[in-house]
Amino acid sequence: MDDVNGAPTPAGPELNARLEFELNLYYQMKLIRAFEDRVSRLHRQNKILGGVYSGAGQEAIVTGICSALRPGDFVAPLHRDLGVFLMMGVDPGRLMAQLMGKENGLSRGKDSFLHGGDLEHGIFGSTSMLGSSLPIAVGAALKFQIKREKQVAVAFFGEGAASRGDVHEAMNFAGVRRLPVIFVCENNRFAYSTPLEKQMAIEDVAARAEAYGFKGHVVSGNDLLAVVQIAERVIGRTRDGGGPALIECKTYRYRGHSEHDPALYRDKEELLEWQSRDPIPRYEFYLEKRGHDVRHVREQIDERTRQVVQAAVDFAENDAFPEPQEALEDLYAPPAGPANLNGRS
Amino acid sequence: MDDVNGAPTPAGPELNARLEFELNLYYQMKLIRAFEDRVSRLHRQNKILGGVYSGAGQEAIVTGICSALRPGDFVAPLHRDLGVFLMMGVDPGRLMAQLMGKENGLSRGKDSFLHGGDLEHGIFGSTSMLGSSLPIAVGAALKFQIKREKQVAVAFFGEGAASRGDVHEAMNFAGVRRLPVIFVCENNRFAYSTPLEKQMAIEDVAARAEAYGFKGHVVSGNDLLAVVQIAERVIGRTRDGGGPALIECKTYRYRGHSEHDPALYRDKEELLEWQSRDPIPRYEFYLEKRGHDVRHVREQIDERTRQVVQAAVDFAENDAFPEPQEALEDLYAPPAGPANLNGRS
Amino acid sequence: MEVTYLAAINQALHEEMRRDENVFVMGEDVAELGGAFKVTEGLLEAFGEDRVIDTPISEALIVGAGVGAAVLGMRPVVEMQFSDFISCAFDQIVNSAATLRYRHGGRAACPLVIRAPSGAGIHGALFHSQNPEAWFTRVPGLKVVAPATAYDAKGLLKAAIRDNNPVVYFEHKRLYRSVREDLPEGEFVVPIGVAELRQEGRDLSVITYGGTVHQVLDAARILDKEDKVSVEVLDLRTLLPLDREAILATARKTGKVLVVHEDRLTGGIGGEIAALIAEHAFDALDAPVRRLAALDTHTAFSPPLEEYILPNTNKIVEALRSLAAY
Amino acid sequence: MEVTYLAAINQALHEEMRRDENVFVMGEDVAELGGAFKVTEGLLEAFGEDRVIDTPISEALIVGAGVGAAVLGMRPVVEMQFSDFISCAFDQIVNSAATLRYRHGGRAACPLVIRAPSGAGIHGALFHSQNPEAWFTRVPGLKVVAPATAYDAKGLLKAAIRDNNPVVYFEHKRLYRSVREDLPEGEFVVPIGVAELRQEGRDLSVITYGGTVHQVLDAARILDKEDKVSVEVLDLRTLLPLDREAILATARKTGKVLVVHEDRLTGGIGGEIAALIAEHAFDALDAPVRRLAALDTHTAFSPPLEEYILPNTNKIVEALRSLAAY
Ligand SMILES: Cc1ncc(C[n+]2csc(CCOP(=O)(O)OP(=O)(O)O)c2C)c(N)n1
Ligand SMILES: Cc1ncc(C[n+]2csc(CCOP(=O)(O)OP(=O)(O)O)c2C)c(N)n1
Ligand SMILES: [Mg+2]
Ligand SMILES: [Mg+2]
Repeated sequence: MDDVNGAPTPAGPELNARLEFELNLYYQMKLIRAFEDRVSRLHRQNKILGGVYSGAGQEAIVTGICSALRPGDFVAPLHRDLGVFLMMGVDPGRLMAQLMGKENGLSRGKDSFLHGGDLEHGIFGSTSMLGSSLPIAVGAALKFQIKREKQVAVAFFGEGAASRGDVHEAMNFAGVRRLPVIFVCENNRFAYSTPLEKQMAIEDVAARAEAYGFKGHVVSGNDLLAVVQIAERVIGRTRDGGGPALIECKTYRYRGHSEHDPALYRDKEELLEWQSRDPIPRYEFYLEKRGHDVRHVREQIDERTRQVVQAAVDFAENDAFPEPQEALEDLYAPPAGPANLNGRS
Repeated sequence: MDDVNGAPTPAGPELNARLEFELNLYYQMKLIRAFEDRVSRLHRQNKILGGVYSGAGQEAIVTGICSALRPGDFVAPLHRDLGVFLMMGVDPGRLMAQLMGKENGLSRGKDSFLHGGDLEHGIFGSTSMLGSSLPIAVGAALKFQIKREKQVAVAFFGEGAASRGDVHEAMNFAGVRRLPVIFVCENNRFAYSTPLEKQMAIEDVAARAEAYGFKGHVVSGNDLLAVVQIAERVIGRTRDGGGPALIECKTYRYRGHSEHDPALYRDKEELLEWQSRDPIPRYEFYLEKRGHDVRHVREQIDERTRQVVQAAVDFAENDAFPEPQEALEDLYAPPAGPANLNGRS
Repeated sequence: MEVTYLAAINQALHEEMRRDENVFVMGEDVAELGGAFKVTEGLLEAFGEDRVIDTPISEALIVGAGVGAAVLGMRPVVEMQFSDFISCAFDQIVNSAATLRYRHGGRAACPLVIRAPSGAGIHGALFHSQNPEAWFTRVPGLKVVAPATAYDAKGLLKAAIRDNNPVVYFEHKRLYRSVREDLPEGEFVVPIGVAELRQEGRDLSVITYGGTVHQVLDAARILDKEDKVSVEVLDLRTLLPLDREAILATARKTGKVLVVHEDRLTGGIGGEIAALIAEHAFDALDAPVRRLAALDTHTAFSPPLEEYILPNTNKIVEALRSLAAY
Repeated sequence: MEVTYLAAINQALHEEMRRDENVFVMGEDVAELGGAFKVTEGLLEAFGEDRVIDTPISEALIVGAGVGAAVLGMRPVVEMQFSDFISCAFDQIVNSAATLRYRHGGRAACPLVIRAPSGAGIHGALFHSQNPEAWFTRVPGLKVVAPATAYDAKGLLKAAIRDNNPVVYFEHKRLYRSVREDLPEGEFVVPIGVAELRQEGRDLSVITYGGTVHQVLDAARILDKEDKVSVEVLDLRTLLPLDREAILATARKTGKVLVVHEDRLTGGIGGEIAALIAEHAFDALDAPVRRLAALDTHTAFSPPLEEYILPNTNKIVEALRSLAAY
C-alpha cells in the first residue's frame, strides 16, 4: 500500500507496518465491494451467466479472517466469498474470467462462479453442496497435523449450511483430534428465503462448538477491526496447537440470495437497519480516529479499485472461450509424482 | 403379573397397580436377558446366522424407556435393542423366527436380526446405517404434530451413531419444530472397538441437546428405577407438547460388539466394574426394599422366562423357511387405500 | 388454457393436497418463497404451515422425515431444491425408503414422493445440471419417473402421490417454462410404468425421455421432411419399472433403434435399454442399437463446452441419418 | 507361500505405506482392531497413530477428510467398514472427489483410495451384502476396481494408491479367506484399466468380475468337460474405465457372450457391457448378448431366498448351455 497517502503522523516502524496493514485491509474490502458490484452489473448485462451470489455487506468477514492467514494455509470459501479469492491473491482478471466461463478462468470454463478453486493460493474450490467442504477442510488440517506443519485450514459456511450433517461430522472429528482448523460461520440470518428461526432453535451457531469440545466465538461480522482481532487471536492459537475453533460472524446479506432473487420475503426495515451497520463506513470511522484523512484515502482507493476491476473485466472480456473439446480434458490426473499433480494433464 | 406372588403387604389400589407395574418391569428385564442369552447360544450353535448384537447389560434402558410408551407411539430401536421388541409386545416366537430367517419372522426371512420392524407394535425396522433412523423418528413425530395426536416418537441410538450427520439434521429439525420426539442415547462407551474418547471430545452426548434448543438429560442406564422415572417425566412432558428431549443413558456392553467379536481391545477391569453395576441385581435390591420376597420372585420369574424363551425357540425351529420365490415378493406395495398399506401384497 | 410444465406440477400439488389431507409438502424454501422455481407457489396460502413446511438445509432429514411420516400413512411430497443435492440424501432414499416394505416383510409401505428438478442446458454447471436418474433406476423398491410434457408432469405427479411406494420424480428444469400445452379440465392421472408413443414411424425408432423428448421430436420432423425417413418416437416417461413391452415392440417394428438421453452415456439407462433390446429383440434388429447421450464428463459451465457435451437436435438428426444409412 | 485375498490386501497396504510416507489409512476400527475383517491388521504397530487413524462413525467425514488430505498431496486410503455404508458418503465421493480436478481446471488432483468390502453370499442380508459398484461406474473422474484374485487384490490396490485420481476399490468379502494363491516375491502392480483373460476359449465368452469370477471358471470347466464347449473367460478387474478393447475382442472372437455379475441385473454394469458389444460388435454376434446377475431385489437374509437371488455355478452352467445351444 505504498501509493496511498493521507497517512497519520509518522511513528515507529512497527506502528507504521500496522498502519499500512490496516489501510491495505481497507483497500481489500473496498476492492471486494467494487468487484462484486461490477459482477452484479455484468450479470444483469448477461455477461456473466449462471448463479451469482453477492457477498455485499459481508466483506469484513472474509477480509478480516483471511488477513490472519499465511502462505500454505488452506481455505474453503462459501458460495458468497468472492472476497476470499481476492484476499488470497488470486489475480482479479483470472477471477473475472472464471465468472465468465473463459479459458483463463480458474477452472478453464469448467465450472461456474466460485467453484473453481485455486490451490496455488490455498483456495479449495467447493462444490455447491453446502457444508460438504467442512470435512475437506478437516482433512487438510489432518495433513497439517500428520506432517507437523504450522498451518491452519479455514472453512467458511453459512448458518444455513450449519444444518447439514457433514458439518456435524467435520466438527466432531476436528474436536476429537484437536485439528488445526477454524470454522467460520457467516450468519447472515437467512438461508435463501428461510429465516434463522426456521433453521435452528438457538441463537448462536457458536454454541455448537462446545458440544464438540472446542470454543465458539461470536463477533460482529460487520466490524472489520473486531474480525481482524478475533482472527489473529483465534487463528494464532489454533496455529500454535490450540486445536479447532469456531468463529461466528453476525452479518446480513444485502442483495437477494442470488442475483435472480428479489428477496421479497425480507423485511425492508431489517435491511435498512443492517445497511446502517455497513462495514465500510464503520471502518472508515476507525481510520479517521487513527488520524487518516479518510476522504483523501477513499478517493485514492476508489480510483485504484476502479482501475483494478476495469482491468479484470477487460482481461476477461478479451479472454477466449475454451475450445469445445476441452470439455473432455481435466477429468483425470496423469500418472506423475505428487509434485506435478497441480500441473495440467 | 397376576401369577407372581411374594408381593409385599397389601395396600391401596394405586400402590398395588404400581407394584404390579414394577414387578412386570422386572419380568421384562429378565425376559430380555434370558432371550438374549439364548440368542447368543443359538448363534454359537449356528442356528442363528448373520450378525447378532447382544444388549446384555443394557436391558434397563429399553425396559425403562418403553415402559412409558403407549399404543400408537413410534419406536426406532438400535441394533442392540432386541428388548424393545419384547417390551412393545411382539410375540417372542415371531421374534425368534425373525432371527432365524423363518417364514413367520417379522420380515418373513427378508432381513436379519432386528431390521425387521413391526409397525403394528409401533416398531420401525431400522436399516443398518447407524443414525439413519433418527430423521425417520422425527418424521413420525411430525405426523403426530400435523395430526395433533398425543403420541411420541422415540429413537434409540448409540453414542457411536451420534457422530453421524443424520443425527445432527434430525435433532436440529426436531428443535426447530418442537416435535414430539425423544432421542435416547445408549452410551455404552464403545462403538465396536472405538472408545468414547476417539468418538467425541466431550463427556456427555446429552450436552448436544442444548445446541439444538432442547434439554438433554443424563441418567444411569443400569438403574431401571432411574430410567423409568426420567422416562415418565420426560416422555410425559414431550407428549404434552413440551417438545423434543434427549435422554442419555450411561451403560456398558457386556459382550463383544457382535457375537463374532472377542473384544480383546477392552479393559477387563472396566468390564468387571460395570458388571458390578448390573441392572438386574440392582433392581432386585430395590424390590427387596419394597418388601418383596425377591428370592421367591426370582425363581418364579426365571421359570416363566425359561418357558417363554423355550416356546419361542420351539416355534421358530418348527417354523418353515420361506419359499425361494418369495424373494421377489414384498418389494412394492399394491395400489390400495392407506388402510391396507400394512397388509401383504 | 395453455399451461406450462411448471404450472402443471403446481396444479397437481394443489389438487392432490385438496383431495387428500394426508398429502403435505416439505423442503427448502417451499413455503413462503414457493420454491426456488416457484413450483410450490400458492400452497402455503391454500394449505397452511402444517402442510407446507420449510426445512433447514438438511436433505437427509427431508427424505428421512418423509419416510417416517409416510410409514404412518401420510403422503409426503418432499423437494430437493436441485436434483444435484439428492446425493446428500442418498442413503435415506436407497436404503431407508427403498427397502422399507421388503425388510418389514410386506407389512409396511412408504408412500413418499421425492421431487427433484434435474437437467442441464441452462448454464447450471457441474452442480445445477445433473441427471441423476440412473442412480435410482437400479434400486428395487423405488419407482422413478421423468415427464417430458405438461400433461405427463401433472398426471405422473398425481399418480406418484397416490402410489403406495417411494417415487423419485424428476422434473426437467429446462422444460419448466419452455413447454406448455392445453390440459383437460377434469381430473386425470398418467399411470406409472407405461411409456407413450409420441409419434408412430416405420423406419427407425428413438427411445427417449425427459429433457431430450422435444429435441427428438424436432429431429424426427426434420428427417421426415428432408430425408423422407419415418421415425417412431417412444417417450419412456417411467424409468423404473421400464415399459419393456413398449420398448421391445418398437424395436421389433422398425429394427433400428437409437436411444437418446441427456444423462451421460456410460451408466445412463440407455445401456440397460440397449441391452434389453439386444437380448430380447436380437432377431429383429437390422442395425446395432445406438445411443446418443451427454458425453462422459461433468456438465461444464462455459457455453461452448456445455454445447459440446449435451445432446441436441442437430446431433440427433446426424445420429438418425447415420442409423438410417446403416 | 500361499496368500489369501485378505492377506494380499494387507500386504499391499504395508508395502505402500513403507514406500511412501504420504500414504495413510483412516476409517472405523482400522487401528487397534485392525478393521472389522482384519484387513488393516498390524498397520498401527508398524506405522503408528499418525498414519493409522480410527474415526468416529462418520462416513461423509471419512471420505471428505480423505479428499482434503489428498489435494494437499497425501495419499489417504480410507475404509468403509462395509461397502453398504458408502451410501452415507455418496455426495463426498460423486461430487467432492469425482469433480475435483475438473472444477479446478486440471490444476489439482485427488489421489484417494476408498476401500469398500462388498458382496453377498455370507448371510449378510440387505445391509451387509450390497454390490454398489454401478453407482460409481457412471461417474467420470472416478476409477473403480474389483479384484477377484489375491494377485489382483494386491496389485490393483498398489496401483490405486499410486494413482493420482480417486479410486473406489471393491474387495469382495466372500473372497477374503476363500481365495488364495502364491504371490511373487518382488514388487508388482496390476495396471488399472486392463482386463485379464482368465481362460481362452473358442465357443463362448463370459465377461465377469469380482465375486463371480471363480464361479464362472468352475462353470467353464464343467462345460469343457461335460459338453466339450470351450469357454473364454474375461475378468474385467477394472470397472471404470472399462477395457473396451478386451471386451470387444472376446465378443468378436466367439460371437456369443454371457455377462455375469453378482450385482443386480437392472442397472448393473452388465447392461453397459451388453450395449457396448451390441453396438460395436454387432456384425460379429451369433447370438444375443445374455446377462446373468442377481435378481432385481434386495439381498434377502434367509438362506433359500439368498440362494434364489444370487448367481452361482449351476445357474451359470445353465445359462452357458442355453447360449451354446442358440
Ligand atoms: C446441500 C445443499 N442444499 C441446498 C442447496 C441450495 N442452496 C444454495 S445456497 C442456499 C442457502 C444457503 O444459506 P447459508 O448457508 O446461510 O448461506 P448464505 O447464502 O446465506 O450466505 C441453498 C438452500 C445447496 N447449495 N446445497
Ligand atoms: C453408517 C454406519 N457405519 C458403520 C456401521 C458399522 N457398525 C455397526 S455397529 C457399529 C458400532 C456402533 O456403535 P454405537 O452406535 O455406540 O452402538 P453400540 O454398538 O455400541 O450399541 C458400527 C461401526 C454401521 N452399521 N453404519
Ligand atoms: Mg445465511
Ligand atoms: Mg456404543
